[in-house]
Amino acid sequence: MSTQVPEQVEDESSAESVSPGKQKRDAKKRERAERLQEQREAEAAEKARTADDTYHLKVFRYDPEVEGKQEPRFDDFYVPYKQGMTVLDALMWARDHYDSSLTFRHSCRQAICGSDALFVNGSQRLGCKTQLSDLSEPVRVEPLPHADVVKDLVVDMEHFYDQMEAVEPYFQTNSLPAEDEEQRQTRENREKVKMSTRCIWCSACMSSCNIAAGDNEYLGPAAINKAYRFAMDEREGEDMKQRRLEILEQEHGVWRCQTQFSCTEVCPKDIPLTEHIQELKREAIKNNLKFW
Amino acid sequence: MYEHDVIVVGAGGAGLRAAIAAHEEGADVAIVSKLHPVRSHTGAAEGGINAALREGDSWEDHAYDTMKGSDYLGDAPAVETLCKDSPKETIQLEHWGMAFSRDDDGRVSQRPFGGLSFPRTTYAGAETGHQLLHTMYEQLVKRGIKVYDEWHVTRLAVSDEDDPEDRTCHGIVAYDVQTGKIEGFRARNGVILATGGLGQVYDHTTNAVANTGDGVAMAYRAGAPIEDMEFIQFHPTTLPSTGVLITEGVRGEGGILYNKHGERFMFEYGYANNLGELASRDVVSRAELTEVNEGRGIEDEYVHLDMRHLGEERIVDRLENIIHLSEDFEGVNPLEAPMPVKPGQHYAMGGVETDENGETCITGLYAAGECACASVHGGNRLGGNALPELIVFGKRAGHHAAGKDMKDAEITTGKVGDYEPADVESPVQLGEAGLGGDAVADGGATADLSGDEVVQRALDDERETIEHLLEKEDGIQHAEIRERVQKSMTEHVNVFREEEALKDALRDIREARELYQDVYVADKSRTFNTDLLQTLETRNILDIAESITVGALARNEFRGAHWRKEYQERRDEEWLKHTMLSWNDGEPELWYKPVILEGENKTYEPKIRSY
Amino acid sequence: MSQSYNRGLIEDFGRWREFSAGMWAWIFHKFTGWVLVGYLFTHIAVLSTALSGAAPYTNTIQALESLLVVRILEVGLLAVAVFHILNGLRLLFVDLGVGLEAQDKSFYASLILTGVIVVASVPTFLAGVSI
Amino acid sequence: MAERYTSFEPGGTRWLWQRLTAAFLVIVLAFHFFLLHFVNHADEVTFAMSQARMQELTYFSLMILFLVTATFHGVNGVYNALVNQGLSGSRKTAVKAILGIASLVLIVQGVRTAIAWAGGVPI
Ligand SMILES: Cc1cc2nc3c(=O)[nH]c(=O)nc-3n(C[C@H](O)[C@H](O)[C@H](O)COP(=O)(O)OP(=O)(O)OC[C@H]3O[C@@H](n4cnc5c(N)ncnc54)[C@H](O)[C@@H]3O)c2cc1C
Ligand code: HEM
Ligand code: SF4
Ligand code: F3S
Ligand code: FES
Repeated sequence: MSTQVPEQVEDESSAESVSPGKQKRDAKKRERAERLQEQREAEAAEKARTADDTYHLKVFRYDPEVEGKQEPRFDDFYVPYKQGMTVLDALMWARDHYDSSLTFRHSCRQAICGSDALFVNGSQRLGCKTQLSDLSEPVRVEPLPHADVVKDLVVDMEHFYDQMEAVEPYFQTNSLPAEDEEQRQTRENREKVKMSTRCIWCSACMSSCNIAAGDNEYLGPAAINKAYRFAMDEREGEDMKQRRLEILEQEHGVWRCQTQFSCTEVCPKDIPLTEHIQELKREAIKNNLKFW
Repeated sequence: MYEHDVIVVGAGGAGLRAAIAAHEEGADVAIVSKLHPVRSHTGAAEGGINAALREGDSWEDHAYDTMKGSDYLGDAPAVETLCKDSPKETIQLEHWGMAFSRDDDGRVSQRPFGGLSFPRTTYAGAETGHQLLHTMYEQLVKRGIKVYDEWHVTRLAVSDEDDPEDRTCHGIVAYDVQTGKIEGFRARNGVILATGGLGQVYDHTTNAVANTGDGVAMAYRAGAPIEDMEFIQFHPTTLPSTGVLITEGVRGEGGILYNKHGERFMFEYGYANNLGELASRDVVSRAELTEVNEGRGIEDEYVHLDMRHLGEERIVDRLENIIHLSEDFEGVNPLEAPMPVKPGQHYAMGGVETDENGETCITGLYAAGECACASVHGGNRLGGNALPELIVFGKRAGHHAAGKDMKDAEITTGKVGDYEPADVESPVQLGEAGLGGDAVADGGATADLSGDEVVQRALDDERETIEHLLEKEDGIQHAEIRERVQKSMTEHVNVFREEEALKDALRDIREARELYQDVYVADKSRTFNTDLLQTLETRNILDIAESITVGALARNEFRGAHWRKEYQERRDEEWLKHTMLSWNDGEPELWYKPVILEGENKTYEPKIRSY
Repeated sequence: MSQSYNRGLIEDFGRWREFSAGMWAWIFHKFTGWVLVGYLFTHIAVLSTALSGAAPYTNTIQALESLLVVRILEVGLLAVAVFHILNGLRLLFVDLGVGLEAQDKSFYASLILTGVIVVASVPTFLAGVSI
Repeated sequence: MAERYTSFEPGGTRWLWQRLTAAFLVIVLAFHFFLLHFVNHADEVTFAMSQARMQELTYFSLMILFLVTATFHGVNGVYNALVNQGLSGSRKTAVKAILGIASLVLIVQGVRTAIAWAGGVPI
């Protein structure tokens, strides 16, 4: 298989200083283990070769510590296709059968944890929510653009988290009822904020936005959407909305958005981000007009 | 070494609630989690939170339903605590801004759920868990609670007195995923485990890839007994390629299950002549598997769930998200074709033994959430009862660990009182193969070491283990071992359990344990080495798989989710007791402790579980 | 923190092949906007020949207008202006929150309409030019 | 946690004016184009014709307003674009000054031309 770097040939491990009996046992065990491993790789290759349908993946590789990976490159993987297979499934298969060092974040496999936003065939998508059959080959998988790559498909999310947390992303109200009684909210109001509460912090939107790429301090669509979620919640009250608009109006806030819509297009949760940002711009204007 | 009063391991619903509670009590608390909090699997919960909020409902009714659902294996003090505290905790979430669905009068919505005598499942659309998780993370941000995010906890730092009841937990050891640094964390007051589910023991599960039962395995190896591990809930309708859950709602609305020949097997083969597709989860799961085993499954793997006859309008109106799930994760449009479904592991009723304050028998060690067993779910968890467990017991554990004065627990932990030693007939040796005593520092009493020294010692040991794994140049890779165990568990310890198959599973696990002696990590990088982390997780999977199988082999009755071919009925005279397993320096030891059926005002008399 | 690999500036605009409608609209709107300001300055400069009297003005204008290049440039200017106006209208609607779902279609419509208007105006714009 | 943004600078005012001028420009620009390219063909433009138009007060003031709005809209647009690309600090101040002066020169020059045409401010 052409999945490994050619120069990655392992040295024989040096013999350790242990009892001969143990050495023998160890050797036997190792032999068995190696046999299994080889068998497994051969089986994988065989499976890929004989499968009715295989998918060709080109995956971005980089590791700051491993020679041969310090200079980023693309590796090819051939993965046998099964009905319903997603990009994430294919990556996992490649990792488990060809190269265990292939690294990517993933957890829920059902588009709710937001770990596996990747750049697949030129757009930001969740690996687990993208069917291979919807893609043209070879499937190019890269880490999210506009973020530092830590290793392979893993990017540094710190900056995204900072932006998310910069908008005071927590409910603040000053009219709480008794401990055992809920605050009322109309259906309409809950409906209004509903979409905005669906964000899974995957950062696909941020990665797709040219403005965010150019201006590191721009809050970005996800953080603005987070603020929208609270600003529009009637339970928070007027003074709090005022405060939220002030946060959003600062230099790197809503005015930076140039309505490029790419955030809305890539959002796996179908949140109408541009619409929310635009609505906040209008709210801010209205708010300022009051003082004139 | 990092130092805090309280350290919470895991940042799902239980971990977040515990951290907030400890913070409320003024403790210096930190969360250590292998995933960023919002990535936790609590986010996947759809259905809702059971809470008796309304006139006409009461916590007593909720407790009754829960006891009945548990097939009388729940401990009444824990069940009653859950049901009493749940309304207040649910309202607390509302006060933190959680976006619950609303009724016309502006109150939070509730809906009916399986096994409940009152529609008390409080929900936020089909994404209750997501809303809950995010709301609590927001509160964490508000309070500025420190999160060590993407730190993988690998070991508990526990002193090593002979009896686990005498031991103390002083902290943890964790591996920084980004940099490969291994560090000790000293917890002055306590460590709270909230590591969630263990679905990865099976190859087909609704659980996340990160749900590898780490907390249960770590506590187990540190000496804390684990309880009722054989009780695993399987969900009958999950998508075959990913395990994504297709809600019961589809069948509720009238969806029909078909086999390969297009027969409506629930009726045709008499699995449930009255309720058909709407029979309880375990009945439907067993029916589906019987179909597949008898050659009537499609591609020998799954059956079809068809809802096309409901008409597009109704489907879009009530089950819209199912269309997306099926299309995105299975590539099947349910408006045009039936959805393939099969049973999948869903929830672990068992876990680390705790009392109703979340404390284990080891001083300073707590557990809450799915990794704990208080026990509120007994033999079978009711839908909508896991989320309240997170907030109720998460909070209690947090308070207790932070030193708040709490009522003494009624549930006992550890081998005290009238426990019953037992044996299980295993065809192979159980427990660790070769590696030897591990959780507790090797060779000698740490009993008189200071807390710092215990942590330091655990840290040194862990460094050695990890160095060893990374230095090793060849051997077998963990994925192979993991796959074998997962396959064996799915084949042998699934919804059907029979003696020989269970023994086969034990043999397979033993073999896997031996292979694990030779495991090596091919990726030598210190940066984001998921190969290494998964290798560590696989070890936990081995211990957990064994504990599930041992429990299943021992319990020769049919109770809740646990079905035995040889004994297809509940046997109350003998089995009103919890299966307990202690690690005992690498050698599992089985024992039982009685169930507590006496509640505050009444005793829950076992009745036939029928709906 | 560990080392990390920054893919640098190529990232920012090197992915133009993968740009979506909204991004192209943004780029075109920028470009046309800048051309228009540029023109505004030149335009005033040319017009201010009027400050030196009627004759120089008429001469300059007519000399310029008789050149084919100038006429072609004018057609270009028309294209630029028409697109900027149409897309500007699109943006105004977007700002008002109207028709957001059709934002890509309205961009394509702006492009097509620009093309049509420009082609239709060519005869008028080239009328009477001496080659 | 990231530092909280506190510098409250309402960017909304200029944003709003950019939209308002745009809306105004749509109309005037259409009129302008129509008049000078379709009603009167470009090659027929003469000083006299312009003079005739400019002597109308309405036309004159409309053109001045046109000039001012277009200048604001264009220059503000350029400034925004630069700021969005990360222009900041003293360079931002410098650019602001240069653009301001350029606009002023443009407007002054434009007004002078118009007055020259009309032969004084029409009353
Ligand atoms: C698809 C699905 C639907 C469900 N629907 C419902 C429902 O409707 N109602 C209901 O009541 N229940 C439901 N449940 C059950 C419920 O969601 C779970 O039991 C519950 O969310 C578990 O929460 P937790 O906090 O215990 O664990 P999790 O949310 O799984 O969190 C575990 C945390 O521990 C961390 N962790 C794990 N191991 C380590 C380690 N070694 N080191 C450091 N950190 C670690 C992880 O990073 C994570 O943050 C559902 C479950 C699933 C899978
Ligand atoms: C005639 C109708 C016009 C309309 C409807 C219009 C509309 C707009 C709008 C809405 C913007 C803001 C874009 C944004 O910030 O996202 C804009 C930007 C701009 N406009 Fe116009 N405009 C018109 C005419 C003009 C004219 C005559 C000029 C030249 C002087 C001009 C020059 C600019 C410039 C330079 C920008 C900034 C472009 C950038 O973002 O780099 N516009 N226009
Ligand atoms: S808004 Fe959408 S794309 Fe952006 S982080 Fe949230 S879910 Fe992801
Ligand atoms: S892509 Fe960027 S420019 Fe605005 S509409 Fe989205 S934030
Ligand atoms: S794996 Fe969780 S979002 Fe894809």
